[in-house]
Order: sequence, then structure tokens, then C-alpha cells
Amino acid sequence: MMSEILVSLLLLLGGAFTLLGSFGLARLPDFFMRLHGPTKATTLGVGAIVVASLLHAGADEDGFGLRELAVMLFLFITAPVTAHLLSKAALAERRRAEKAE
Amino acid sequence: MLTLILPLVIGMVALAMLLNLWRLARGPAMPDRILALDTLGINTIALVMLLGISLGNAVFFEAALIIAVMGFVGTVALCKFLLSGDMIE
Amino acid sequence: MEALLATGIGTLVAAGLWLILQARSFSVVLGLTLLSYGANLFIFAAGRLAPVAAPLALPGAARLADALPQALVLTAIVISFGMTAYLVALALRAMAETGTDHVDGREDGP
Amino acid sequence: MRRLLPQPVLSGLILGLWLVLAPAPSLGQVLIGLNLALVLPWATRGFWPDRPRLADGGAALRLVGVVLADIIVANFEVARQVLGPPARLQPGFLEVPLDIRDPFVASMLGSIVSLTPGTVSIEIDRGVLLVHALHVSDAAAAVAGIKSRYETPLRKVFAC
Amino acid sequence: MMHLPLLPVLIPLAAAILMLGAHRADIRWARGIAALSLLGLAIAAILLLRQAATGSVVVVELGNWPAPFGIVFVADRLAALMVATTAAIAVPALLAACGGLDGRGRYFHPFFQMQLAGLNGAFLTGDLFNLFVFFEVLLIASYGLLVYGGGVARARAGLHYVVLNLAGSVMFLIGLGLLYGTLGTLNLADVAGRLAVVPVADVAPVRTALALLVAVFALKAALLPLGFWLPHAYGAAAAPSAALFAVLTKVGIYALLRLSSAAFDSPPGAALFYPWLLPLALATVVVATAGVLAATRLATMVAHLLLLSTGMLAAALAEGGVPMLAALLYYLPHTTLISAALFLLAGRIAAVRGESGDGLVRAAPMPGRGWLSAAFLLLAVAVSGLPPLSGFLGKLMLLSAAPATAAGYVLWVVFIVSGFVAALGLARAASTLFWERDAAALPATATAGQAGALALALALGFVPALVLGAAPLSAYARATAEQLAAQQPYLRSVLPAGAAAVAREVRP
Amino acid sequence: MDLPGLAFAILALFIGAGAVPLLARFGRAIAAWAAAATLAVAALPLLPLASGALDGVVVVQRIAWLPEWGLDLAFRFDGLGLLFAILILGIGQLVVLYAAYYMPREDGLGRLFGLLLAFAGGMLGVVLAENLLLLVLFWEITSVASFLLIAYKHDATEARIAARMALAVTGGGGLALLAGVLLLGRMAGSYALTEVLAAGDLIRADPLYPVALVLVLLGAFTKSAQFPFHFWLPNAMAAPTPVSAYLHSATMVKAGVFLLARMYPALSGTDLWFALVSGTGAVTLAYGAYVALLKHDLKGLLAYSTISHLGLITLLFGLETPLSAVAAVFHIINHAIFKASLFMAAGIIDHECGTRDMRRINGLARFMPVTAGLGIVAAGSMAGVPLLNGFLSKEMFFTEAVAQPALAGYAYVLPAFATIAGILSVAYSARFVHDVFFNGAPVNLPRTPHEAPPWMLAPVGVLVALCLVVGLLPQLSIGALLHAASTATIGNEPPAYTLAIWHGFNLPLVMSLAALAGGLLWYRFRHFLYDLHERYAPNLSSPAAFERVFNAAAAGARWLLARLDSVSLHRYLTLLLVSTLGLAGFAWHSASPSPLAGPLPPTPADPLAYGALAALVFGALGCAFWHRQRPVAIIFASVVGLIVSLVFIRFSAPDLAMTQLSVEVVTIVLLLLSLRFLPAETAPRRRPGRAGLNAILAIAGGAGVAALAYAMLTRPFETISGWFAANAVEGGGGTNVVNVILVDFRGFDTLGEVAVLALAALGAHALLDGLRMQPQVPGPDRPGDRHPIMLAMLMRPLLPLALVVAFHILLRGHNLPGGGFIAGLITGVVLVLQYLAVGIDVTETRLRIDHVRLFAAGLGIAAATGFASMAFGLPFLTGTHGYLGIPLVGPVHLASALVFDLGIYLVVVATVLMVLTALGRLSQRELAPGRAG
Ligand code: NA
Ligand code: NA
Repeated sequence: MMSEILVSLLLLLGGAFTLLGSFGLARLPDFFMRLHGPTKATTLGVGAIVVASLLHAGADEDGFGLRELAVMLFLFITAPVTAHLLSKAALAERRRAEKAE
Repeated sequence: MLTLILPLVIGMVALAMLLNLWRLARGPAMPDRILALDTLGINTIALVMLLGISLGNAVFFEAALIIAVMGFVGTVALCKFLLSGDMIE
Repeated sequence: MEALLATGIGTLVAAGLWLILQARSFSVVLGLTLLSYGANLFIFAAGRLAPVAAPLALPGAARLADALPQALVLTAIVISFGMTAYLVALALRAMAETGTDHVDGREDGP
Repeated sequence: MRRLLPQPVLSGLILGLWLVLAPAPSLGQVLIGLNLALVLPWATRGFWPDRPRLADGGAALRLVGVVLADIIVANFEVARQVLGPPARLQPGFLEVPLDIRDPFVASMLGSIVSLTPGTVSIEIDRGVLLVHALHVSDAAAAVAGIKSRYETPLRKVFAC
Repeated sequence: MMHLPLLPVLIPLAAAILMLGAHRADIRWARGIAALSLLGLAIAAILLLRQAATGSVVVVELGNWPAPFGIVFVADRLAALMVATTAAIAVPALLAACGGLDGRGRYFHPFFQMQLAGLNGAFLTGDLFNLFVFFEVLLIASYGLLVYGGGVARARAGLHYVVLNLAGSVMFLIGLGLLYGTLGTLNLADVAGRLAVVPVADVAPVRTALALLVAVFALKAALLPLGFWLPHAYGAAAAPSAALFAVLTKVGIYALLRLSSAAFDSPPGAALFYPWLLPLALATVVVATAGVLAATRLATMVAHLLLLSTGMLAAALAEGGVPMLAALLYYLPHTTLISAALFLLAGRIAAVRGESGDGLVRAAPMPGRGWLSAAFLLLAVAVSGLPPLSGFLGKLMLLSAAPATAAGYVLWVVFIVSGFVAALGLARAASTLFWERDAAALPATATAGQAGALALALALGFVPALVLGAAPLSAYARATAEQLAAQQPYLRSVLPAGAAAVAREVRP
Repeated sequence: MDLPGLAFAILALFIGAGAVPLLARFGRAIAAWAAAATLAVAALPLLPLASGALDGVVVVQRIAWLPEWGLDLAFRFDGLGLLFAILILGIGQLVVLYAAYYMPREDGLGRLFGLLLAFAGGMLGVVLAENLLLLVLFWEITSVASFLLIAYKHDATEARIAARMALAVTGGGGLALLAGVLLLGRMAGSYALTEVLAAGDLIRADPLYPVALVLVLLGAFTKSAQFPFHFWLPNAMAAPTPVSAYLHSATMVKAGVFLLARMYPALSGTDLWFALVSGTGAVTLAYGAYVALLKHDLKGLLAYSTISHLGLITLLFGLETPLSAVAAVFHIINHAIFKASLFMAAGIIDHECGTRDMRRINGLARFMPVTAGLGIVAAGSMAGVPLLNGFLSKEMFFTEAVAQPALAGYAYVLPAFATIAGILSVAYSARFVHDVFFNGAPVNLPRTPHEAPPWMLAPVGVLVALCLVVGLLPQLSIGALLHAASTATIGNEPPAYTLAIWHGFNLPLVMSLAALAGGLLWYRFRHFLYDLHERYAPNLSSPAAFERVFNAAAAGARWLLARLDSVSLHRYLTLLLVSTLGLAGFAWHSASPSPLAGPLPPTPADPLAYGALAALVFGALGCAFWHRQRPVAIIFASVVGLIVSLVFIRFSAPDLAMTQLSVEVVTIVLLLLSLRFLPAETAPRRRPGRAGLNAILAIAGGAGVAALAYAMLTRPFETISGWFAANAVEGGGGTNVVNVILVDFRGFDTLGEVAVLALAALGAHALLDGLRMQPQVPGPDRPGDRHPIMLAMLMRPLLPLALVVAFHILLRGHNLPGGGFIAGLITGVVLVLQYLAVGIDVTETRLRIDHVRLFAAGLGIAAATGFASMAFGLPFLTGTHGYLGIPLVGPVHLASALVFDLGIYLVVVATVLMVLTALGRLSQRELAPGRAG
């Protein structure tokens, strides 16, 4: 029961941050500001859901029951790279637009 | 409790994905759209995990893993296209 | 659910057809990609939609999803991927040879 | 040993990943994992020509803890900022002069900065890390914070 | 011997793999492997023909899984005939390619071998989805062979050809999906069995699924209005490729034949060709005849002649009945072999004429005019259906088998007039190519290797073979038509216990 | 069965046709001797049968060939066959002798004699065929052979066109004959001449008799140059004179009248026959005779006279008097003899004078008296001068004209017409004699004529002697043969007739004399006629006219094709779509009526499904809407791929989802790589109606597929698929049914599929190898943007970690979602990521893989598992699985399918690497020259 409550809380937390990140993406006025929403919130959002999944399935799953951690590992490696490239691309676009004016 | 929470959370993630689509359509520039697509992919990971919990089936986990490992390659490629046109030289 | 899936397939096919009817090679590639999605979903749908388990013949597994259409779709996805790759190369070659990305190889084409 | 295990951290990561993914914990799986841990770093060594060495494991663990904590705490901060009126936000670019010379370690710093909410690494160029901050009231303090919380521990971890 | 029906696929497949493994080696290695492969193919084809000629239908269960669950290869008379035709064409086509064409780009030989594997697989498989897979194999190989050598015309025609076929593949998949989604099986014999017991309410979707397959096969067969791509594509291809392509369109005809044999006796398949196929087939003949007249290059002319024969075959298919199919099955190898030889001839002429290629324009006298013109004469007489060669015999059979109805006589008129016009077009082409000389033009300096000449000479052997072997071939064709019409030998061989004995479950 | 001697006779000629050109290498004489010998050898098998044929014995020899199609190698030897065999082989010998001297020295004769023998073979086949289809077969051989003979001097434009003209007319007629024969065969129930001839009443009563008759007559009339199909013959004079002497006197043109004779019992005796045959013959007779006089070309005159005489023979076959057919047969003989000699004489004159223009040739009697003498006699025979053979048959013609009963009431018409025709024929004969051999001195000849060598004159002499012999001693010389041939023609004993020079002073004799006198008078006024003709007669038979018609037809064909085929993909696809929609709609509606929706109750849809549909529609429509902004379109397409994967997950297809996701990524990279060389954006093109048409087609296609999907989804079905789940573990050794199907139950599909993949990659490489292209988008404006540092650094740990995932997916595939394909894509993608991160140059120095050999290895491994089972006597791809005991680890479950999957893995890796590097090198090479460091 405790674990179910914990799982539920984690799921709610994850869902909330997932939504929040996308909300920021939709709402914030400038590209670099929008960039913050998803790259952060989704990290924690997905992270919380992953932990919830871990806790929920851990008991009845084969193996070590930690498979979900692999997802986090890859997300943590790739998310900064994505942000880095996106911002570089945005800067390049911006420069190009300035040059065009 | 989970049976109540799960649909709610799935709904939140689905809403998040619809918001991503809105940004994707809206732009205004390519980086915004790429960002929206990338976020959509990450949200899909969340959704797949939630579906896995909801359907009580762990076989979808690898799908999430695939998105985590490979999904960002598309983003990288799109960004590199914007950056240098030429991507793998 | 059936109507929704049918609508989705129909939309993919319609969008794909619209795209291949555009005269640019890139649009055609995109259109064929969408058409493949539509065809794959169609084959997949041939196994019917049912709240069933993934086709894993594990001990005690109850009603499984129809594995045959899934296997067919897998083959179809792979083949269509190969064909897309080839078509992209051919489109580039045609662009190099004719100087235009118009599928008829001439800018004033019909 | 160095020839056999050029990158012990990576090898450990590989073994861990394999065991995490393995369908059932068994001796066979561990053996396969060990094999992978030995073979893969060796097979891909060409892609990693100048590997930094882990110098201080304890410092590394401490850094991981700090970053995880920062991620959680700062996430709530950012949530508040995102939900609040956008006009109140003061976004800005920060230039963090780096003492780290190793590009891999510098990239790790960039990653940490990006993973912790509120800041995104944009560019590492000529010893400067360019960071975008969602809300920055004191730029100098923010730069100093990044250097002290992340860069100094990182230099300690890799001894560079 | 139990593997025999698989060899026509496995031999070229293995050859292609070996070629890829040895791709850095001198091209002579690839040629050697190709030669060995064709030798093996020829032997396999002969053995298959001999086996099929006894009337037996040999089934191989791939992976040792029984039909309809596993994939089966089925060697009956029709399949053996098609495989033998393919092998016969492959030999001179390969020889012609070895004259230097094969070194002018990449991977000619693997593509060639896989083209053969794809064709033979399509002819031999008894499973509809496996047929799709082999269609894709033969198509991707044909793409490679079509654009081989580069150039604007090939790129453009190739793009059209590829896109059309990709669209066709999508249709094929949807048709197969619908077929599986209604009949619940993919094995052709099982499909035939299930068609007989389709519930009335499901007849419409099943019939539509069959119609989709028919449309796909009509596209492959280049039946009008889906065949305009063919002259451009085949006309642009290098001669050895084009020669091999002569059998490619026959895949469509073959598949229509198979499908009609398996499905058209059942309620969903009844009268599926009526009333549209005959008019379209005759329209194909008419337009292709116009194309023969209009052609400005020999290869284009030959491509139109090929299209013309497709129309004739389709008309025979539309009329149906054992005599008509018997005629079709004699005409099919004839037109395939002769067209292939003509493509090789066009290639040879283009090679020796140099700059003016195979264009139907006055040019400097070509070297080797004497024997090339003799070759042209033989092939032209054969292809246009003039006596005494195989074209005449085939046309005679088609005309004799045409029913004494208005449609039958329309078929007479169209066939006879088209052959006449084709003969005139060919005569004009010969007159220009061989007899008109441009005194001002410099003699061709292009040096054409002897391989092309040898290949052409070999292909010319088809002409006497088809005439001297007319009696046995015609008898074989008739027996094939009877086997197709009877349908039972095929079904019994694939499903000895019958379709009704197959375990099935109702879904969902 | 008799020995098929008749077949040997024909075969001998064809063998000679093949051999003589080869023997001609040893000299002209050898060629001539070989040709003559061939003709002689061909006669040998006929000799023993000749006396029987004269006595009315009909020999039929038959070799079965295609009995089920009614085509047999059946031959028949009777009086008619004997007569024609004599003409073909006898005049053939004379022509060979003549040609050996006539043809220029530099002509090796091999080709000429080869073609002549082939022609003779065809001709002999026509006259000896017992099977009507066989007759047609030989008939068309003569058409083709004559085409080649007429085009013999192919450097001359008119010869080439004349040959094609002859082929068009006579070959076309032959095809009509084929149709006619096929009809006759249906009526008579057989193609055997014996049976067809016996079924005359049946045939004449058939409703299709008129059609069959017209078709057969088309064959006969075209071959025999009957008006209005006559025009090919004068132009065929472009052939060398020996050819003309052979084809246009005794053989080719006689094939048509031979056919009339052959089919006489089966087809004649109706009003239609009378009207068509005698009508055509009469018009031809008059027209040819009229024009012949007006030709200044010596061979032209002979050509038109030939037309005229053939008209006469045709007319005779059409008349319904008892003896008209006999007269026709007789005139066939006589015309062959005198016309062959006249052609040879004309050839000699042409040879000696260097021209055939009678306006320049005059007074040759002085220069070449022997030729003149022979020519005058032959021309006399042509004119019907008494004591010569031509007189006899013409006299018979006049007799029959008087006796013709059909035109009762107008009985005078035919005799009058016959007399006029006689007048005309005397006139042109007179011109041949007077204008050539007399009429003053030659005008401006290229060379001075001399008498021809004796061996050249010999054949003419033989023929002229025959004219005299037959003319003087008809019964003795020709009586038996004529009787036998006439009997064979009519089908039974002809009525009594006498072959005598003097029948008393009767109406026919008066007509003959009137014709002679009138003809000379007509000739007297020739100059007036020349003027008239030149002023008013349109030259319908000129080669230029034929060429104009042909070119117009070709232009028409081109116009038609251009209308139908715009070489436009849009057109092709539209046709494909419309056809498919039409066919599918037809199929649905022609089935027994059933509702679109089946009996299954709908599955309730959850909100997530609506959301997914919305996203799918959003992505698809976005892709279609933004297709001109390519990168944007790619993003929308990715959305579609993601949603499709979600659908797969939602409906329990994890393997599909994973495959779809990985393919998606590679596809994006691929498309982006190509975008560098394609215009990033294109302006919309204004084409009225095009967008509307496209929209209609797209919506119709989409709606159709949606309807089919709905119809399918709402119907239950019986499927075999339960077997796969039931047998996966036991039979395939795996729990992932999809994977077991892919690598075992339907492993052959998969082998084909990876072959496609390999070929696609190789094909892409072959297409792009060595290609240079101009980039359409700007390069990086900052050097650091080329290889962003964080990407380059973080890819280092990612690579081995991702490979762990790939290995994981590969190993588990047989039991859990995964497998070689997905693992291969992961591997390929992380390797491609290295290219993206550090560039192609750096990556390739670190990753030395021969992609092609990787294909070989992958395909080889996959195929090898199949071959391995063959080695154990099991079918290809028979799998095995079992437990392998490994120390410490315990039993490990292994399936041969895993090896197969490994092969797939390698192929996929190679595919991804090869395709992406092929595209990548395209840009690299292009940049190479300008790049520093
Ligand atoms: Na004169
Ligand atoms: Na197996």
C-alpha cells in the first residue's frame, strides 16, 4: 500500500513535470527560454515516472528490476547534447536572419 | 488508487504531447519545431512507460529504451542540417 | 476504435497520395513514406484490434495478438526502408543528371 | 591491466547496464556482461583517442549526489518561473571562463549545467562556456556558482 | 533432388553473395561465378522442366514447415516453363554484359544474379506474401540494372519506374492485408480453398482484395493504361538489362495467370476480368503498335514490340479457356526470348555504330552489317509474326483459339493488323539502319567487343529452337494450360489433406 | 506413309539458300553452279511423281507438326502442282544462267542466288502445300523473300521504298489470306486442302463465306497485282532484271492466280465470286494494258503488261463458263514463258544501252539482231499473234468471253471489252517492238550496244523456242500438262476442248484480227496519248506517295503517343490511381451486395485513441501541407512515425513499434542528407485544376482504403495464425512468436527482405558513387559549427553503451521483442552518430569496414543456416534448437535462428552505413577542393 502511494505520488509528480515542460515550451516567448522547459522538466518528469515504474514493477519483474534506469542513463547523456545543438542551431538561424536584414 | 491515478497521468502526458504538437505547428522557426519534436519523443517515453504500467506488461520497455537511445539522433541530424547543411562531412 | 483506425489509415493514404502527385522528388519520397505507413497499419489491422497480449508464447499466456500480420508488417517496414533509401539516392542522381528535382526531369514538365 | 581494461569506469558502466537489462540474474549473464565490459571499450577505443583518467572516485560520487539534488530542487524553482508571468523573467547569457582544458571534461561540465534546471549550455568555445539562464539577476554570482559547484569538483575528479 | 525447386533461387543468391565477398577481386572472378551460376541454373531449369513434364507438382516446404503455415515452393509445369525461359535469356544477356558493360559501374553481377533469384522466386513460390517479397527482390535488382551506366534518360525513366513500382507495392500490401484479413491465410492453394467457402457477406471485400492484386499485376505487366512507363524504361536500359527485362513484364502475366487459375472459379473471383481486360489488352496492342511506328530508336521500337506482346498475352488471358491459354503459353516464351534477342541486337548495333547508336537515322555503314542485318531479319520476322518463325506459330495458335464471337474476331483484326504494321515498321527500321548510308559520316570508330556478338549469336539460337521445338513446346504449353485449368493437382500437392483440414481459429 | 519427297524438294531449296552464299566465297561460277544444282536437286523428288500427276493422281504426304492447331507439314502433288513446279524450277534454272552473265562482275552472286532460292522454296511450298496454314506460311516467305530481292540494290532509295511497298501490299494481303484460311478451316473443320476442297458446298453456304472469300481474294489480288493493289509491281522493277524475270513473270505474281486456281472448287460458283474476281480482273486487264503503252521505261511497260495479263487470268477465273478456268491455266503457262523471255531481253537491252528509256533506245535491230529477233517473237506472243502460244490462250479467252452467260442481255459487253483489251495489248507490244528495235537511231546512249554473249541469250532463246513450240504444236507439247493442271484446278475432268491453231473462221478470230489492227492504229496515235497522260494522270503509285503515307502514319502514331503519354509521373500515377479505384470499385459492386460494416460490434474508443488519431491526422496533413518547406515536412513525417509506433504499442506489437522507431530515425537522417542537394523550398506552380484533381484523387484513394479497412475490421475471420503461437516454442524454440515467424516459420521472407535491403544499399552506392553535386543550402558560417564539441565528446561513452543495448536486443529477440533487425539499426545509427559528431573522414579512419563484404558476411551467414539444413537432408532453412551445456553457466538455449538473426544484423548495419556514407561522401567530395586542413 505504501509503495502504491509512493508510486502514485511519483507518477503524479512525473506527469506534472512532463506537462509543465511542454507547457513552458508552448508558452514561453523566446526560443532560448522555451529550451529550458523541456530539457529540464522532462528530465525530472520522465525520471519520476521511471522511478515509479521501477518501484511498481520491481517486485514481479524478471531480472534485477532496474531496467528503467537504462532509459535514464541514456536520457542524461543525450539531453544536454540536444540542448547544445538546438541552441547552436538557433544561434546560427538568428545570425542568418540578421545577415539577411 | 493506481487505477485512478494512471489515467490522470496518462492524460497529463497526452496533453503535454498535444502542446508539443501545437508548438510544432506554430514554429515559428525550425529550432522551435525541432525542439517540439524532441520533446514529443521524450514525452512518448513517458507515455510508453505509463502504458506499460497500465497494461501490466513490461514488453514495452524496450520501445522506450529505443526512443531514449535513438530518438535524439533525429534531433541531432536536424540541428546539424540547420547548422551546416552538410551533416556528416 | 475501428472507425478511428480506418480514418487514420485513410488519412495517411490520402496525404501520401497527395504528396506523390506533387511533381517534386522529395515530395514523392515523403508521400511514399506516408503511404507505407498506411499500408503497414492496414496489414496490422488485418490481425484485428483486440485487448490481447503481445504475441509472446510465454507459459500461461492467454489470448495473444495475431503474430502473423505483425511479422508481415515487419518485413514490409524493412523493405520500404530499403526502397526509400534507394529512391532518395535515385532522386539525387536524377537531380544531378537533369539539374532539377522535378520528377519528370524538366522544369516545365507537366 | 591497463591494456586489458583501458577504461575501468566505462567497463563498469557497461557491466552495470548489461546486468540492468538482463532478463534474469544468472552467472551466465554476468559472464556475458564481463565479456562485453572487456570487449566493447577495446573495440571502440579508436573513437576515444585521449581518455581522461578518473583520479578521485569519492569526489565523483559526491558530485553525482550534488547534481541529482540540484536537479530536483531547481526543477521546482523553474516550475515556479515557468508558471509565473513570463514578463517577470530576466533571461540572459552567461560567459563562464573555464579552467578545464580537456574537451571531454568540459563537455561533462556543459552537460551538468544543462541538466540542472534554469541553465542551458550553448557553446564551449576557446575556454569559455556560454550558458543561457532562464532567470538571472546577478550574472557574476551565477558564473561563480557554476564554477564552484561543478567545475572545481570536476577538476578534482579528473585531476585536470 | 528434393531441393530442386529451390535451386533456381538459391544458386543465384549464393552467387551474388560470393560476388559481394569477392568484390575487390578482378572482375573475372565475378564473371566466373556468374558463369557457374548460370550453368547451375540451366541444369536446374532442365531438370525442373523434365520433372514438370511428367505432370507432377513438386512441393518444397521451406524450413520443413507444412503449408499453409510455412512458405512452400511449388514446381509445376507453368513455374518450370517460366524458370527455363528466364535461364535461357540470362545466358546471352550475361554474355553481352561481359563485353565490358559489367565493368562500367558497380555491382552489375550481383544485381544480375539477384534479378534471376527474384524472378525465379516469384515463379516458384506458392505463398502470396512470399511472392510480394520476391517481387521486391526482382524490382530492386531491376532498378539497379535499369539505371546501370547512368545518363539522363536512365535517371528519368528510372525515377518513374521506381516510383510507380513503389506505389504498386503499397497496393500489393493493402491487397494482401485485405486478403489475409478476410481469408486468414496467405498460401495460394489455401487461398483457393478458402475462396470456395467465403460467406456471402464477405464476398465483396475478398473480391476487392483480388482486384487490388490484379491491378498490381497489370501494372507489372505494363497493361494499358498502366504501361506507358515501359518503353521509356526498357528503351533507356543497357541492352543486357533490357534483354533480361523482357521476362520481367511476364511476371505480371504469370501472376495474373496464377491468380486466375486459383481464384476465378470461386464466387469472389468470378468474371473478375470481364468486361474490362479484353478492351484494355487490345488497346495496349493498338497503342504499342503506334509506338512501333513512332519509334526513333531501335531499342524503343523493341520495347513497344514487347508492350504489344503483353497486350496480346493479356487478351488471351481475358478470353481464357484451355486452347487460348495453351496458345498464350507458347507465345509467352516466344515473345520473351525474341524480344530479349532483339534488345541484344539493338545493343550490338548501338555498339558498332558508335555515335548514332541505335537511332533510326542514316549513318555511316556499320561494320558487320551483313550478319547483323541477317540477324535483324530473323528476329523481325519472328517478332512480327510473319511465317515461318515462332511468332507466326504463336499468333496462329492465338487466332485459332479465339472464339467465334464478335470479340474473337475483333481480336483477329487487332492481332493481324498490329503484326502487319509492326512488320512495316521493322522493315522501315531495317531499311534505315542497314541500307541507308550517310556518305558524309565518318565510319564508326567504336570498338565493340566480341562478347556482344557472341551473345547475339547465342540469342539467335532461340529462333530455330522455337520453330524446331514448336511441337514439343506446344504440347507442353497445352498440358500446362490443362494443369492450370484442372487446378486440383496443384492444390492436392500443396495441401494433401485439403484446405478444410487446416486448423484455424476465429478472430477476434 | 510415303517418304516425304515433296518436303525434301522444298527443304533442298532452303538448304541451298543457306549454302549458296557461303559457297559464293569460292567464286561466282561456284555460286551459279550451286544454285543450278539446288534447283535440279529439288526437282529430283518430283520426277517419280510427275507421270502420276499427269494422269490425275494426287499424292499427299503428311508429317504431323502441330496437329492440335491444325498445322501439319502436309504436301500435295497434282497437276497444278506439277505445272507450277515446272515453272518455278524450270524458269528458275534459266534465270540462274541468265543472272550469272547479267549481274555485274563485282557482285558475288551469293546473296542474289541465296535469296532467289529461298524465294523459290517459298513458292514451291505454296504450290505444293496440302495444308492451308502451311500454304499461308510459305506465302509469307515469298513476301519476305521478294522484299529482300526487290531491295537488292539497296543503295538506291527507290529500291528500298519499292521493297517496303511490295512487302506492305503482298505481306498485308498474306495476312488477310491467313484470316481467310482460318475462317475456311472453321467452316470446313479442317485445314487439309483435300477436305476443304471437298467442303465447297458447306463453305459457300456459310454465313461468313463472303468474308472468307474477300479475305482470300485480298491475298490473291495483292500478290497478283490486281487493281487497286497493283502499284507495288511497277516499282518492284527496281529489282535486278533476273529477279523481275523470275518473280514477275512465272512465280511471285503467279502465286495469286495460283491461289484462285487452288481454291477454285471451294470458293467459286457464286455470284459474289463472279462479280469480285471477274470484275477485278477486267479492270486490271484494261488498266494495265492502257498504262503499259504510256510507260517510257522498258521494264515499266513490261510491268504494266504483266498487271494486265494477270488481270486477264483473274478475269478468266471469274468467268463461269466451262472452259474459262482451262483458259486461265493455259494463259498462266504462256504468260510465264513469254514474259520471262521479255524481261530477260529487256535486261540485255538495259545492260547494253545503259538505259531503259525507250525515248532514247531506238533501232537496236541493227546492233543486236539476235536479241531483236527473240524479242520480236516474244512480243508477238504477248500481243496474241497467231502461231505463237499467246495467241492460243487469248483465243480461248475471246471464246469464253463470247460464251459467258452471266451478263445475259448485255452479252456483247464482254466480247467488246475483250477486244478493246486486245487492242491495247497489241499496242504496247507494238511499242516494245517498234520503239526499241526500229524507229530510227538511238538518242544519246551512254554506250554503244553490242550483241549479248551467247550464254546470256540462251535462256531467252529457250523460252522463245517454247513460245513457238507451244504455239505451233500445242496439244503435243502442252496438252497433257494443261489437262492435268486444269483437272486439278477444277476438281474434276474439264469439259472437252481442243488445242488447235485453227478453229475455223469464227467470232474469236475476228476479234483477234480486230485487236491486231486496232492495236497498231492505237500505237500510231501514241504521242497524243503520252501528252494526255502526262498532263492528267496522277501518279498514285510513286514511291514518294507511299513514303508520304507511311510517314504520315508514323507522324500520326507519334501524335497519338504524345497525347496519351506525356512522359509525366503525374499522368502515370493518376492513371494508376484511377484504374485501381475503378477496378476495386467494380469488384466491390459486382459482388453479391453486402454492407460496408460487418457484424462485429465496435470496440469502444478511449480518449487516448482520439488523441492519437488527432495527432496522426495532424502529422499527415501537416506533412502534406508543408511539403514545400522540406525540413518542416520531415518533422511532420516524424510525428506520424512516432504515432504509428504508439499505435503498434497500444495494440500489442512491441517488435513493430521498435522497428518503426529505429527505421524512423535512419530515414530522417537519410532525408536530411539528401536535402543538401535538393532545393530546400520550391515555389508552388500554378496549374489550373491540378490541385483540385490531386485532392480528389487523394481523397478518393484515402476514403477507399479507409472503407476497406473498416469493412475488414468489422468482420470476423478464420485464420491460421493460432498455429504459430502454438508451435513457436516447441517447433521454433522461441517465445516471441513474431520473431519465430520471421526467422523460422517464414524465414525465407526474411532472407528475401534482407536481400532487398542489401541491394537497395548497393544500388544507392552504385548511383551515387563518384557523383559530384552542387549543394543547395549554405555551409556552416562558423567552423566550430561543423563538429559541435559536446556532441563529439559525449558520443564517446554513448557508443559502447548503445552497443550494449544493441547486443541485448539481438540476443533476446527470439524470446522477447527485439531481434537482429532492430539491433542492427541501433548499431548502424550509433555509428552514423559518429559520422555526425566527428565527420566522415575521422570516422572512416577509425572504422575500417568494407561494407560490401559486411553484406556478403551477413547474407552468407543467413543463407548458410539454410544450406546447413540441406546438408542434413532437410529443406532449406530448417531450423534446430536445443540446450548447450556450458561449464559454470549451465544449459544455454540456442536456436539456429539466432545465427540467422546475426546475419540479418550484419546486413542491416552494412545497409545503414553504406547508404548514409554514400550520401555523405557526395557532399564531402564536393567540398574537398576548398577545404583547408
Ligand atoms: Na524508242
Ligand atoms: Na526452420
